[in-house]
Amino acid sequence: MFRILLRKFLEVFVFLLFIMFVSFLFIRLAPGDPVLTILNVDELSVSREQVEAMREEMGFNDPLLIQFGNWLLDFVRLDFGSSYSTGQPVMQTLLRALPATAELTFGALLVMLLVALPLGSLSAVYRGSWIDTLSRMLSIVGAAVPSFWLGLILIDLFGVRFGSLPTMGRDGFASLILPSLTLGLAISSVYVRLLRSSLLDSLSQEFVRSARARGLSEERIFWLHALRHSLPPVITVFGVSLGSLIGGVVVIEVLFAYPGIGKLVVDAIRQRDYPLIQGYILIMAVVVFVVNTAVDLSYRYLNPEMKLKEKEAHR
Amino acid sequence: MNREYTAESPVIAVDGLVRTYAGADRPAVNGVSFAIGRGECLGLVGESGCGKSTLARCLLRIEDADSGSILLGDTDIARLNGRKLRPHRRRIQIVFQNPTAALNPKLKVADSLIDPYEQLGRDAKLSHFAYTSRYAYIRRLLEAVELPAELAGRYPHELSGGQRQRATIARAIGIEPDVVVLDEPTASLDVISQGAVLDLLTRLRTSLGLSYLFISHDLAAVHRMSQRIMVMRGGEIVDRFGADDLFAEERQPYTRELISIF
Amino acid sequence: MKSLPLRAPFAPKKKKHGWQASIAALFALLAVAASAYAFLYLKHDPSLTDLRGRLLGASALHPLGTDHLGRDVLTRLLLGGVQTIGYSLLALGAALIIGIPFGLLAGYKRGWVDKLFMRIADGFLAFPDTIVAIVLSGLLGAGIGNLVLAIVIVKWVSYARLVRSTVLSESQKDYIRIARTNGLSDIRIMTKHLLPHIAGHVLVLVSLDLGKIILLISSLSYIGLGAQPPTPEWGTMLNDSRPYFQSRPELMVYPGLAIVSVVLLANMLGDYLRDRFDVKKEVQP
Amino acid sequence: MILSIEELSIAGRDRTIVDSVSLAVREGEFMALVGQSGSGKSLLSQAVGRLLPPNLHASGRILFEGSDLLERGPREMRALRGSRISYIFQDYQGAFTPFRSIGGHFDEYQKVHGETSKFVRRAKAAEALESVGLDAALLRRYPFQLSGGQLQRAAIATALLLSPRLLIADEATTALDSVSAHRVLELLARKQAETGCAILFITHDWRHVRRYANRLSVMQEGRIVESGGKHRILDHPQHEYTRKLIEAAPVLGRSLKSGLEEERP
Amino acid sequence: ANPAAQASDAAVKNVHFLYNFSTSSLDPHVDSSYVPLRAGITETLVRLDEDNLTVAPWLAESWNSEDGQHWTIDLRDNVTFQNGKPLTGDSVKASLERALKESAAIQNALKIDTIEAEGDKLEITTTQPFPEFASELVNPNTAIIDVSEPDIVNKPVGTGPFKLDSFTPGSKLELSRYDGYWDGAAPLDTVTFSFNEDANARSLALKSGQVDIVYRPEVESLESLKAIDGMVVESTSTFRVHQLTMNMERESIKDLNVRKALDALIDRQGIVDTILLGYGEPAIGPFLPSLPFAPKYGSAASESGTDAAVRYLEEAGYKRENGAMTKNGRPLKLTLLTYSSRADLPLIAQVFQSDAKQIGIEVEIRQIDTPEEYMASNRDWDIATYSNLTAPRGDAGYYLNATYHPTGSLNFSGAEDPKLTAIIDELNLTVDPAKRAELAERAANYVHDNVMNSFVLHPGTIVAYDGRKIKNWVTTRSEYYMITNKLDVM
Ligand SMILES: Nc1ncnc2c1ncn2[C@@H]1O[C@H](COP(=O)(O)OP(=O)(O)OP(=O)(O)O)[C@@H](O)[C@H]1O
Ligand SMILES: Nc1ncnc2c1ncn2[C@@H]1O[C@H](COP(=O)(O)OP(=O)(O)OP(=O)(O)O)[C@@H](O)[C@H]1O
Ligand SMILES: [Mg+2]
Ligand SMILES: [Mg+2]
Repeated sequence: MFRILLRKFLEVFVFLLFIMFVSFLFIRLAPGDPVLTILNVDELSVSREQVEAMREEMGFNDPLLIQFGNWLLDFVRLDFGSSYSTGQPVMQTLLRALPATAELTFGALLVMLLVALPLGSLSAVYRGSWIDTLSRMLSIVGAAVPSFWLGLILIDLFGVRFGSLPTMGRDGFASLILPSLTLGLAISSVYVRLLRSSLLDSLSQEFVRSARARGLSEERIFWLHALRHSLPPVITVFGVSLGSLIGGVVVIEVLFAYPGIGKLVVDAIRQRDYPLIQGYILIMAVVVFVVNTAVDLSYRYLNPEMKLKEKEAHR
Repeated sequence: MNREYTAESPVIAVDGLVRTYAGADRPAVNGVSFAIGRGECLGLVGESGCGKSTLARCLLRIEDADSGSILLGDTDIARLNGRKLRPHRRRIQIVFQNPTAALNPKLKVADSLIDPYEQLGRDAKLSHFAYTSRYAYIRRLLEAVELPAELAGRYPHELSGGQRQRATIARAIGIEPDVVVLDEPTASLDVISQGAVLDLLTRLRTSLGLSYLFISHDLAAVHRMSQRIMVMRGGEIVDRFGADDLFAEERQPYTRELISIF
Repeated sequence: MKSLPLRAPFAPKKKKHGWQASIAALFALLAVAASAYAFLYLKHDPSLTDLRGRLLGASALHPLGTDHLGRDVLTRLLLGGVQTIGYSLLALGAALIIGIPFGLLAGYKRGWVDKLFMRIADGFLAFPDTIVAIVLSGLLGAGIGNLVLAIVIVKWVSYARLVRSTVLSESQKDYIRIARTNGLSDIRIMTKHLLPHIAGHVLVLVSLDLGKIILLISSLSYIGLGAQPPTPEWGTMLNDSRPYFQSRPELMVYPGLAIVSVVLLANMLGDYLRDRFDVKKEVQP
Repeated sequence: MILSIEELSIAGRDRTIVDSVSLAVREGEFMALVGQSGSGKSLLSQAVGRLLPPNLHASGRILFEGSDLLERGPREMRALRGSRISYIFQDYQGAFTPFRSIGGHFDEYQKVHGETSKFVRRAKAAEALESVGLDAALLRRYPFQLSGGQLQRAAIATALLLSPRLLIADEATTALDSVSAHRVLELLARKQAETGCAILFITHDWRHVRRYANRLSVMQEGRIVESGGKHRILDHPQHEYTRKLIEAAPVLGRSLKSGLEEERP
Repeated sequence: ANPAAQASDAAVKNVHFLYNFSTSSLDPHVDSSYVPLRAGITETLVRLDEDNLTVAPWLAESWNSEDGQHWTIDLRDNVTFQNGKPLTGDSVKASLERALKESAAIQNALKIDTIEAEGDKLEITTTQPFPEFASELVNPNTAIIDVSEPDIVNKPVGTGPFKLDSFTPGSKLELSRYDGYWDGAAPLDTVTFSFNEDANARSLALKSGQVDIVYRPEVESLESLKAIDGMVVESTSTFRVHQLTMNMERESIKDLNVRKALDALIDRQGIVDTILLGYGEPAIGPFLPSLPFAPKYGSAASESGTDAAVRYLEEAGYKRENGAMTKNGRPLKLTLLTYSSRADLPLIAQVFQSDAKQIGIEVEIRQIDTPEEYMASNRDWDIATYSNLTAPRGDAGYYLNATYHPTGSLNFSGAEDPKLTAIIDELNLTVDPAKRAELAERAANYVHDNVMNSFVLHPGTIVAYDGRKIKNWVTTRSEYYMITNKLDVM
C-alpha cells in the first residue's frame, strides 16, 4: 500500500516537474518580458540602459536552463516567487482568488446540471419531439453566442430592468447568481447534446429491454440503468473542460467584476508576470491531474469490468 | 505428455493450462492438457460453468493463461504477444458461445465477415472458400451456413439468434484455419439448420483437414462430430475416451450421468 | 420526472431524416451562393471606412446598415463567412486529426502508452490558451497555419479524451477480442471497429465546437493570430460590436445569427451522420 | 385462454417478418413453439410484451386474459410486465445491466414489485439461484463474471421469481448442459404445477418438447404451419416442414436410436 | 448599494464610485493602478494643480533647489496619518525609502541618493542634477504612508480624507471618513470604491442605480444615460495622446514629405467625432494645449486632407500608377502596427488604412500583443498606432526623454536628431520652470516641423454620475484625484 502511494506520489511529482519545466521554457519563449511593466515605462522616464540593466539584474539574460535551475531551487523550497507587478507572494495571491473562482465554477456547474440533465435526458427520451427540437435550438444558440453577450443581456434583464440582482463584485450568494447563470448556460450546450447522444445509445441496449420486461418503471430504468451507462463521455468532457472553466472565465469575471483567478492570470500574461503564470500553471496542473484522475477512477466505478481487468493486469 | 492425450502429429497441443480469474478462489481451468491431430475433432463436454469457455479463450489468447503451454505446430503461443502472435492467428479461429456479443453491433454482417480474410486469409490458398470477389466470398460463406445472402447488408441486431450464430461460424471457417474452437456453435439453431451446419463442418474437416475443438452440451452432436471426447468438471479434464466408447460401461459415473439425462 | 408521462420504449413520434438533410443542404447551398454573389458582384469594398456614414440603419444601399467605421455590414458578413467557416473547419479538422488517433491509441493500448498520453493531455490542459496563442504568434508570427496550430493545441485534448473513454469501455467487449484473434492490426481495429462507436459523441462535440472555435479565432486575432483587420470575420465583427450593445444591438445580432446558423447547420449534419452510425435508430415503417 | 394471438403481423420498413399468425396458450399450459431459425419466433414472443425493437411494428390482436395488449397504455403494460408476464430472452447476456451485480438485479426486481423486506428479498434471491443449480455466492458477482450457462440460469431464476401467469421462455436452455437443462425444466414443470402458470416455450430441442409440452406450434418463414397437441404432431405430422424437422432431430448413439417415441416416466 | 437599505439608513452618507480598472494589491508604492491615491486614502508630497496644470503643494508646503540636485522640502504641520500618528520628516523619509526599496521603477524615476529628515524638513539629494524631481513626486507611487503598519498591501494607512475599512482584491474597497483629515474632514460618511473593467457593465451599473459615479462608461451608451433624468456626463481631455509613430529607419518614412503626407491623411476631427463620439480633442502636437508648455500652432501650420497628402507625395517623387502611389516603379506599401489593449487604436488604424487606400497607398495592418516589446525588437514596420502619456505629472521631461532621446525606452521611431537631442539634454539640466517650458515648447515644435511622429488626438476622460445625488465631483485631467474631501451628496 505504502509503495503504491509512494509510486503514485513520485509519478505526480515527475509529472508536475515536467509540466513546470515545459511551461517555464514556453512562457519565456513568448516575446516580451516583464521589465517594461516593472519599470512602468508607460509613465516613467526610463532609458534603454536602465531597461537592459534591469533585465540583467533580474536574470532574464541568463541561459534558460540556469533560470530554470534557479526557479527549481526555489520550487523545492516551496518558494514560488513573488509577482513582479504587485510584489506579492504568488501562491498567496492565487490562493486568495481561488475560493471565488471555485464558487463561480461550482455555481456554473450547478446551473449546468440543472439545465443539461433535464434537457439532455428529455430530448433523448422524447427523441424527435418538440422538446428535442427545443433543446437542440437552445444548445446551438448556447454554443454560438459569446458569453459576454449573454452576460450583458442578463445584467440588463435582472440588474436593470426587472429585479435588482447584484451585477458586480462578490458579496454573498446573490452576487453569485448572475455570473453562475451566464457561465452555466454557456457551458451547458455541449452537455445537453452529449448526454442526449449517449443516452440514445444506452436506451437501445439490450439490458434496457430486459429491465422493461421486468416491469421496472421508465424512471427507474432511466436513472438507475441507462443514465449510469451514459455517463462516461459526459464525465470525460466535463473533466477536460473543468480546467479551461477555471482559467477561462475571464470574460465573465471582467463583466461581473468577479475577483477570480482568470482575470489575474490574463493580466499576468499580458504583463509577462512569470512567477504568477508559473504558479497558476502549477495549480492548474494539480487541478487537472486530480480531476482527470478522478474521471478515470469514475470509469472504473461505472464499469466494474474495467476495474477487475485492471486488477488482473496488476497481478 | 501422457501418451493418451496426444494425437498423431498434433496440430495443437495444450499442456498444463491453468487460468484463475481475479477474485476467484480456484482456477477456472486447472491443468488441462490435450492434443488434436490434423483433421480430428475433439469433443469437449461438461456441465455449465466448468471452464470450457475459459479454456477456449485461453487457446485463442483472448485471455492469458497463468501457466501452461499451447503448442500450435511447434510454436508455443501461450507467451507470444502482439506482432509475434499475429502470424499464428491465421491457424486458429473461434466461434463464441454468445454470438450477439461476438458481432460488432455497428458493423454490417458483411463487414464483420470479411475481417479474417482481409487480415489473415489473403496469402492463404483457400480451397473451399476461394476468394474471387468480396461479394462472391461473402455470399459463399453465407450459403455455407444456410443464410440468405441479403443478410450481409444487415446489422447484427436485425438478425435472429440463430442467424447470428451462423454468421459467426461462417466467419470462423472462412479462412480455413488449421484449428477451429467451436464453443456451442449450434445451440440456437433449429435441428435442420443444425444438421446442415454440422454436416458442413464435417465435410470441411475431412476435405480440408481442419481440426476442431468442439464444445457442446448436445451429446448427440458431439457424438456425431467427434473422434475423441473429453469430459470436463471443475476446470479439470476428468474423463477422455474415443467417441465410440461413449456408452461403454467403464465410463466415469459423471459421464454416465450426462449421458443418461440426455 | 415522475409526473411526466414517459412514453413506452421508443414510442416515437414520426421522425424522418430526409427533411433535415435537405434543409441542411439547402442552407449550405444558400451560403455558398451568397458568398459567391458577394465575391462576384460586390457593391461595397468591405474595408472601406466612411466615418460620416457609420452606424447607419438598414437602407436600400446598405441592406443591413453600416458598422462602427461605416463599412457595409452585409458585405462584410458575406465575405466574413468564407474566412470564418474556412478557418474554423480547418482548425477543427486538424484538432480531430490529432485528437482521435491519440485517444484511440491511448484507450486501446492502455498501459504505459495510455498513461503517458494522458499525462501529456493533462499537461496541455494546464496551459491557458492565451499563453499558447501568444507564444505561437510571437515565435512563428501571424498566419493561418499558426492559428490552426493554436486551436489544435487548445482543442485536441477534449477529442482525445472523449475518444479514449469510449474506446476504454468498448474494447472490453467480445467483438473486439474476436477482431484481435482475427489478426486485425491495431490500426484496423481502431478504424474499423472502434471508430463507429466514437462517431456519435465526437460529432456532437464537433458540431457545437464549431461555434466556440469561431469565437476563439476572434479572440486569437486580437493578439495577432488569425485574420488581421480589416479582414471581415464573424467573431471579430461580434467583438467589435460590443460597445454598441445598447445603442445598436443588431450589429451583434447579425454575426451572431450567422454563427448560429452555421452551428445549426453543422449540428444537423452531425445529427444526420450520427443517425447513420446509430444503427438501432428508430424508423417507423 | 390466457393468451390468444390473433392475426398478428410484424413488419419492418420494407418487409413483413411475421405474417398473420394466430396462436393461443391456455391457462396452465406448456405450449412449445418450434421452428426454423429466423422464422420469427423471438419477434412473435416479444410482441406479446410490446417489447419489439423500435424499427418493427406489430399489428393484429394480442389478447391477454381477454384484453388486447396492443391497445394498452404504457403504464398498464408496465404493470403486466414482470409480474404477470415474464420473459427469458434468447440473448442471456443482455438480461443483465453490465454494471449491476446479479444480486442487485434480483433485489431491484422484487423491490419494484412490492417486496419491502430486504431480508426476504435476499433470501428469495438465494433460494431462486439455488433452485436453478447455482451457488448463492454468485449473487455478488457481476454479469461478466458468469459463464454463459450460469447467466442463462440466473436469467431463468429472475423470470420465475414472482410466479407470473405467463412465462415466455425464448430458447432458455441453449447454453445449458443436459444435466442443468433437465434440472431447469423440472423446475419449470414444478412451478407450473404449483402456480398454474402458462408457459410459451420456444425451443429447438425436441427432447424438451417431447417431455414437457402439452401443445405445440411449428413456425416457418413467418407463419405457423402447424399447431396442435404434442402427440398428434409428433406422431402424425401433417406439414412437410414439420415432418422434416422431426426427422432431423439428432439421435444419440445406439441406445436411443429408436427412442423418439419413448416417454420417460 | 442597495437602495432599500439606503433609505432605511438615511443617516449614512455614502457614495458608490465605480472605476474602470481593478487591482488585487493596494501597495501604494508598487501598484500602478494608483487606487489608494485615487480613493483618497493616500496623498503625495506635491500634487498637480488641475487649473494651472502646474505642480502644487500638498503634504509638502514648499520645496526648493538651487542646482536641481539638492532639494529641501518643508512639510505641512498639522497632518496626521489615519491611525492618528503625526506626519513627520522621519515618517516621510521611511515612506519614501520603502517606495525606493519596493519599486524599481520609482528608484529609477526619482534618482534619489540620500534622504535626511529633520523635524518637518527633508533634505534630499539626487544622484544627478534632476530639475523635474519635484514634479516626479506627483507620482502616486511616492505617496506617503505610515510604514509601521503591519499590512501595507491590504490595508495601507495614509493621510487622506478616507481610511480603508475593507478591501476585496479585484473587487472593491470600503472606505470611511477620516475625521482628523488636515484639510477638513469630508462630508461623506463612507465611500465604496469598486472596480469593473467592462464598459457596458459599468454603464448598466449606473443605470440600475447600484453605483453613483462611473468612471469611463461605455461611450456608446452615453446617449441612453443622458436620457435618464438628472444624469450628468462630464468629460475632459487627458494628458494622453494617440499618435502615429513613424519608423524613421524605413526608407520611405525617412522622407519628410512622405511623413507629411501621412500626417495630412489623418482625419483627426472625423476620428474624434465618430470613434470617440466627440469625447476628446484633435491633437496637433504631443502636449495637451492647456499645458503651459504646449506650443500654440498657427492654423496654417499644416495642411491636411487627401489633396494635401497627394501633393506631399508628389513632392516626394511619387506618382499614381495603376491606382498605386509609386516611386521608381515601387508602390508605396506600409505596414501599420496596432494593438488591442487600447480599443481606439485598431479603429484609428483601420480608418487610416481605408483613407490611405483612397490615394493609392496600400497599408497592411498587423495586430500585435505587446507593442513596446514588438516595436523595439522588430523593425519591419513603417508606422504604428501608439498611445502615450505626454505629461503625466505636469512636466514634459518624461515624454521627450522617453520618446525622442536616443536612449529613451519608448524611442520607437529611432529618432536620433542631434538638434532635438540637444534641446532635451538642455531641458534635463534646467531648473527654472519658465525656462523649462520654453525648451519643451521648442522640442515640441521641432517634432512637429519634422513630423517625427504624427499626433491624432487627446482622448477624453468621461465620468457619468447621478446629478441629483452627487455634489462637487471634479473630473481631473491627470486622472489622479478622484475621491476628495469635497465630494458630497445632496
Ligand atoms: N430488429 C430487426 N429488424 C429487422 N429484421 C429483424 C429484426 N430482428 C429480427 N429480424 C429478422 O426477423 C426474422 C425473425 O427473427 P426472430 O429473431 O424472430 O427469429 P427466431 O425465430 O427467433 O430465430 P432463432 O431461432 O434463430 O432465434 C429474422 O429473419 C431476422 O433476420
Ligand atoms: N470474468 C470472470 N471473473 C470471474 N469468474 C469468472 C469469469 N468468467 C467466468 N468465470 C467463472 O469461471 C467459471 C468457468 O467459466 P466458463 O465460462 O469457462 O464456463 P463454461 O464451461 O463455458 O460454462 P457454460 O457452459 O455455462 O458456458 C465459471 O464458474 C464462471 O463463473
Ligand atoms: Mg461457456
Ligand atoms: Mg430467436
